[in-house]
Amino acid sequence: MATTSFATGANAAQPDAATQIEIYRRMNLIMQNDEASRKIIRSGRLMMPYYSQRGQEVIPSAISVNLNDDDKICTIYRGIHDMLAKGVPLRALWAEIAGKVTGTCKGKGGPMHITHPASGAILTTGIVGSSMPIANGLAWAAKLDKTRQVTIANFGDGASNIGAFHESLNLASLWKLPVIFVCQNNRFAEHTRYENGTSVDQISKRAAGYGMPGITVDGNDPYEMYAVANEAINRARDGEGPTLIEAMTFRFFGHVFGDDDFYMTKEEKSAAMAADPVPLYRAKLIANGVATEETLAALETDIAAQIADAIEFALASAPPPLEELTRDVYAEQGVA
Amino acid sequence: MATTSFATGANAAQPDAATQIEIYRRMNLIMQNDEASRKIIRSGRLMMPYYSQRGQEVIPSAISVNLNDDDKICTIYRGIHDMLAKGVPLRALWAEIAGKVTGTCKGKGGPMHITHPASGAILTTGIVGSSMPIANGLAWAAKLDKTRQVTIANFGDGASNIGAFHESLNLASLWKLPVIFVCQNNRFAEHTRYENGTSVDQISKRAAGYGMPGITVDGNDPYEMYAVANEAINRARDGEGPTLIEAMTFRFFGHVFGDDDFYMTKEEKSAAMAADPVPLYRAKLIANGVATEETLAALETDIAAQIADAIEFALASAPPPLEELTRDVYAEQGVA
Amino acid sequence: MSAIETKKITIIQAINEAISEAMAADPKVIVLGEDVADREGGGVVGVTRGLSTKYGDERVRSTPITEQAIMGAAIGAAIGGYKVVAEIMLMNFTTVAMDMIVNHAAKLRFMSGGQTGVPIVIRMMTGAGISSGGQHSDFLEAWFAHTPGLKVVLPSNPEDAKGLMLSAIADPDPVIFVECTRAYFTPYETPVNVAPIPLGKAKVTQQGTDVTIISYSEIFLRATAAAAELAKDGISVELIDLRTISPWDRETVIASVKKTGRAVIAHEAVKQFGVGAEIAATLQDELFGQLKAPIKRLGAPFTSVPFSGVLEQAFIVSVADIVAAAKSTLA
Amino acid sequence: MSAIETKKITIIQAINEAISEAMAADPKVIVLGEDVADREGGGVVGVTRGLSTKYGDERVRSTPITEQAIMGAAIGAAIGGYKVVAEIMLMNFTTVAMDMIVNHAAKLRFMSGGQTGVPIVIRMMTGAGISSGGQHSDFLEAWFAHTPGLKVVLPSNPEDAKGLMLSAIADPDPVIFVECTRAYFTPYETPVNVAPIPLGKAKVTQQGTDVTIISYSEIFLRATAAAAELAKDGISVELIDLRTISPWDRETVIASVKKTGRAVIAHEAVKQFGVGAEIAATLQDELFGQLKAPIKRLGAPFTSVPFSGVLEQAFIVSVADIVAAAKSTLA
Ligand SMILES: Cc1ncc(C[n+]2csc(CCOP(=O)(O)OP(=O)(O)O)c2C)c(N)n1
Ligand SMILES: Cc1ncc(C[n+]2csc(CCOP(=O)(O)OP(=O)(O)O)c2C)c(N)n1
Ligand SMILES: [Mg+2]
Ligand SMILES: [Mg+2]
Repeated sequence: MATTSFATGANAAQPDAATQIEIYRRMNLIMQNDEASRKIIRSGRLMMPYYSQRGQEVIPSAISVNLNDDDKICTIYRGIHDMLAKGVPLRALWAEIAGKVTGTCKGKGGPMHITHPASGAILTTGIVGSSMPIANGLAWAAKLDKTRQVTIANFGDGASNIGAFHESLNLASLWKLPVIFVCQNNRFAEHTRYENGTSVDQISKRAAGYGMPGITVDGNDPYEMYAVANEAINRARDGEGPTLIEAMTFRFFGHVFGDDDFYMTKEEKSAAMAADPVPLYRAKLIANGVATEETLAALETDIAAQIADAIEFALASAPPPLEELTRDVYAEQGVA
Repeated sequence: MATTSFATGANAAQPDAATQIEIYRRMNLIMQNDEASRKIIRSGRLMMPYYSQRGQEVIPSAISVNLNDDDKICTIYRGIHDMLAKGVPLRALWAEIAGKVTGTCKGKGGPMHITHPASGAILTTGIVGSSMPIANGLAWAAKLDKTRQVTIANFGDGASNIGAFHESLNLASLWKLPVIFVCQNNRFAEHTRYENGTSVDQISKRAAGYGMPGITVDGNDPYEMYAVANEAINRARDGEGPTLIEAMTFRFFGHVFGDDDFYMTKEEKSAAMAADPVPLYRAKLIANGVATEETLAALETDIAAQIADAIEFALASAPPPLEELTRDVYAEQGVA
Repeated sequence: MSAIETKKITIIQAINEAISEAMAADPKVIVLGEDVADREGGGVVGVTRGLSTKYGDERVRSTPITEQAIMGAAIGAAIGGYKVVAEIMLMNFTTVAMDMIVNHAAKLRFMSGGQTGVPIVIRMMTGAGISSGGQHSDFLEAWFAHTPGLKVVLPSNPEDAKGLMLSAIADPDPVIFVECTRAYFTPYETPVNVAPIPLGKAKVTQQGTDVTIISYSEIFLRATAAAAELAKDGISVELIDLRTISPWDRETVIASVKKTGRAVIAHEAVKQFGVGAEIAATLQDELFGQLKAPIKRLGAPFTSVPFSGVLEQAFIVSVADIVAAAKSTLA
Repeated sequence: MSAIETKKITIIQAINEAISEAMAADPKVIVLGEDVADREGGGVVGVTRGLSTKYGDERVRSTPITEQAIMGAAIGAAIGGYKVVAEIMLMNFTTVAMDMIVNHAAKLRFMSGGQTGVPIVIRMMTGAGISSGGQHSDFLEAWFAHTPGLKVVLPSNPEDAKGLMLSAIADPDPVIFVECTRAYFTPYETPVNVAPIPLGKAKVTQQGTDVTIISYSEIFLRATAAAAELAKDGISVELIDLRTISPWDRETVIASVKKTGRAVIAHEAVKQFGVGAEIAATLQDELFGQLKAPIKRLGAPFTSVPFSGVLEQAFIVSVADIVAAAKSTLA
């Protein structure tokens, strides 16, 4: 099996103006939502383990504009950006995070286990590596159904060292499943630096071991990310099988809320934050004449209002009633 | 991490005459032992699941002449050839296979679970893939102890698709463990052809995904096999880390005794058997003047006698007493 | 009433028929596992033989040796609208797929607030007595019964195997379906048409008054033999085949032991922390003061499955063990 | 008798001290796991903090996210002569390493006829109540207790944690060592010098005559609070902290319940097929006719651990639950 190489330069797919703005909208939504999340935890009004996605906004935003509602995603505890980009509604999302009955999962899943099938957000897992085997299954179903749906399997750089990664890529390649493996490489797994956990300098190099195309891309560049995702998604839709995309990025606020980042240097953190992809992309859109300051500001204000509304909705909602404790264990009620 | 390339041609290590004969002795021992095993099962005198190694004699024979007694091996259900080449004594081996108290494991392990620490044969596992993580641990201990011991992890082509393979190679490479991963690629996993289970045309290509040297070698050619093993073992002894060796071979008698080989063509089976490495190597040794017909015949007769003696010993031995059923569950007796 | 048409089939054939009937009735039923397609022989003992030929290679897929990926593919396809019969060849191999089974298949319905159900059947065989040694013979059903979200089924005969498999495939939740190798090959007279047998319902195969013997899987056949032995001594046994361990049929078991006042529970798994413990603990609570003797549990000794034949036979609960335990409750 | 010198430490510090003392005494004691070395912070909650600095990076190694490889490395190094303390961060993550734990660590001594022992300690934390949701909170000790070859330890306080960890490290066999997150952070007055506490020995922390309450891990603290409540109503409780689940201290438990005639068993794991079942099943057998009430079991309802706070609190056995159960035995 030959490894396909990716289109580059003028041959690479380019998002049109509307799509460029839509990518920004999603990035900004993720950024503002993350800020609101950290703020509310700091304020003590909500208690939860929170895995900030700040710094990783580009990846799901540039991928998801290539997806339809019935395409699927599987993601991880650090996955609220993926959920938002895919269209999970803010009110239900915030209510879930707040543990309320109006949440996507009636408050029973929580921030690590968001599921919202209507927007294709099927799985959020807390077990490293486990998004991939299940993504294969969703892709298998789509293939059997002869739809042109694709599934995105999101995971981190650290997850590329666990067995499930290997088994999933091998099976997906063998069965030519319409799945795209998106490794969001933020260079750390909890407190472990990339090179102390991973024996190869680029995770994308592992694709060759599965006869699968693999590519490392600047995951903070919306144009590159869009082009690579577009190509991989089209290939999957056309029945040509899976792709491994390693999207390079950085997480600004450590592994989990409260993390003091002792395991990284001040310099690398401030360098990464200085290259914050959200304002950079915003400036570029304006400089390139794709959008005006006013358009973007209006869009941002609108997002802020939506988030504020969602938080209010979530806080005002009721917690799940006690009978929810033993409901949904099985399809029928009252078993055991 | 750069992938080391292997010495070839005149630069490759060559076994001296005595070693060439010793490799043959081990090959012949494995072959005769396998024939005796299949014969005794057919006769109904012993009942056991038996995974013939006939056809794979070269691999452990050419590897093990590079090993010392205190080097370790981990192998699998199809591993009696590995055990014999490493020096597990015939009487204890046969007694174990026969479920007798005089066996390597007092008859409690059986043919799938031979252990004989005195000859460095530490583990035989029945769980596909599981020889590798444990081999890493033995290698880690040797590294901590600053001995120059190495550990060989044997496994099949099918096992290269399970998670434990991936996790083990990554860790071994990161920690530069003195372990050699030997994939005995006999082109089938139970009834599944290589290409229906494995997404890459050569398993050795997966080594690059771990920054580890990987090489595919003719596992039926004692000279090639010796040279590659020698180099990988020396590298491991010198603290330069692990190697993945894919040794191409074929199993003549199917997955398990009783297998009717419906899943392979008659042609590929007869072609493989026509290229039987044992008589081919024998002829070469004589043609090259390394050994005479008489020497080899004498050696073969001696082996036959040893095997006959071992079988007799095994059959005459007593089964383990009933109290062995709950002994060795814990170090101290009588727990729970 | 017309006579029921029967034929002699084994558990292997019975499960094969059940899967085949389910596949014929519903195109959404699919099968995967190592060597399950006919190109690879239709399963190592032939349980899925003929299915890929009948229903196509897309619906019956052999996989690499990759249990996590097998379970993941099953879970994902189930969420995607399929009813998946996944084979994990031997029960001990569930140990490389426990995350998928326990953290995902079992929990996804609950964690999603009821949105993503996982209608899969996880088939596996196991059992001592065929010289497979320590890593191929364990009965681990207690693990799965302790896991909310899973159902656990262990048939003892072809008719039950077929009827329970039909229900397991139709079930909206994940079902662990355990097949005992020792019971695979014996043909039994079995109705040609078997209706789905509800999960969670035990079968009282023999009414009795002195002692209730509760068992499942192949050990239930030994319990039946023990009941025959005991009858010779004039002991009247009520015999219960649990069939489903989770949820288990509390009503039937409690009613029976309430009547007899005595009970023996026998299974192949090691006794400590085994299924028998849950049943005994429940009975002593529900029937406090009404029991004529302590509930007796039988299971394997607390040890790994040994290879050597003499030890292996001693490992498995025997007819004599069951007879002795029943008699001890009457002493 | 001179006063015992004490200081206030948490379970985290206690375990840290135990490992440190073992490492100081024996150069063959080594540690591995995700983020366990100081470069990575000495463990996610700091249990191994300072150890790599004190004993070197070779003896305390952070690993990739690779639980099978962690357990394999531990098993192999143990066979190679080391005493290995391996961390599997959270109990639910054992599900990706069950093959190594169950088919290998637990069985290798037996299957090798006693030649290859596996002296390892497998540390892990778990527990509901900190909003971690369905995949990070399970108590799965019953699985391991059902596995011959393993020992299973669950301390409830710093002194026991230290003494049991010292024994676990010294033990020649694999020990599952479960730490409850809720109990981690509370400091207790603890002797400066703690001797190894033998595995398999329960601790009777309070003598009583009316009812025995048996528990372990953080739920034992709730049992203690319940006993205080019950005392107010004049009910005299005998309190047993099991500390080790496998092997569990049958003698101590049976003797106590023989005396009181009543027993409540409480744990965090779901009740069905949990540890309480084994204890209740044993007691009804050993003390048949001597019990004044049925043995009562308390555990979580048969469901996954929910996220939402109200549900999560309802999930965990409460002091009130224990009080009510104890009273029910006296009704
Ligand atoms: C099987 C398993 N092992 C360990 C953990 C604990 N854990 C949670 S997140 C994490 C780091 C993951 O790093 P990476 O894959 O790079 O994703 P990131 O958090 O950087 O997005 C670890 C070790 C887990 N959740 N699952
Ligand atoms: C985890 C696991 N899954 C499945 C099996 C059943 N099984 C035993 S051998 C085998 C085939 C292994 O093939 P390969 O690795 O190529 O080794 P070979 O038998 O050809 O030497 C399978 C699937 C097993 N033992 N362990
Ligand atoms: Mg990361
Ligand atoms: Mg093979």
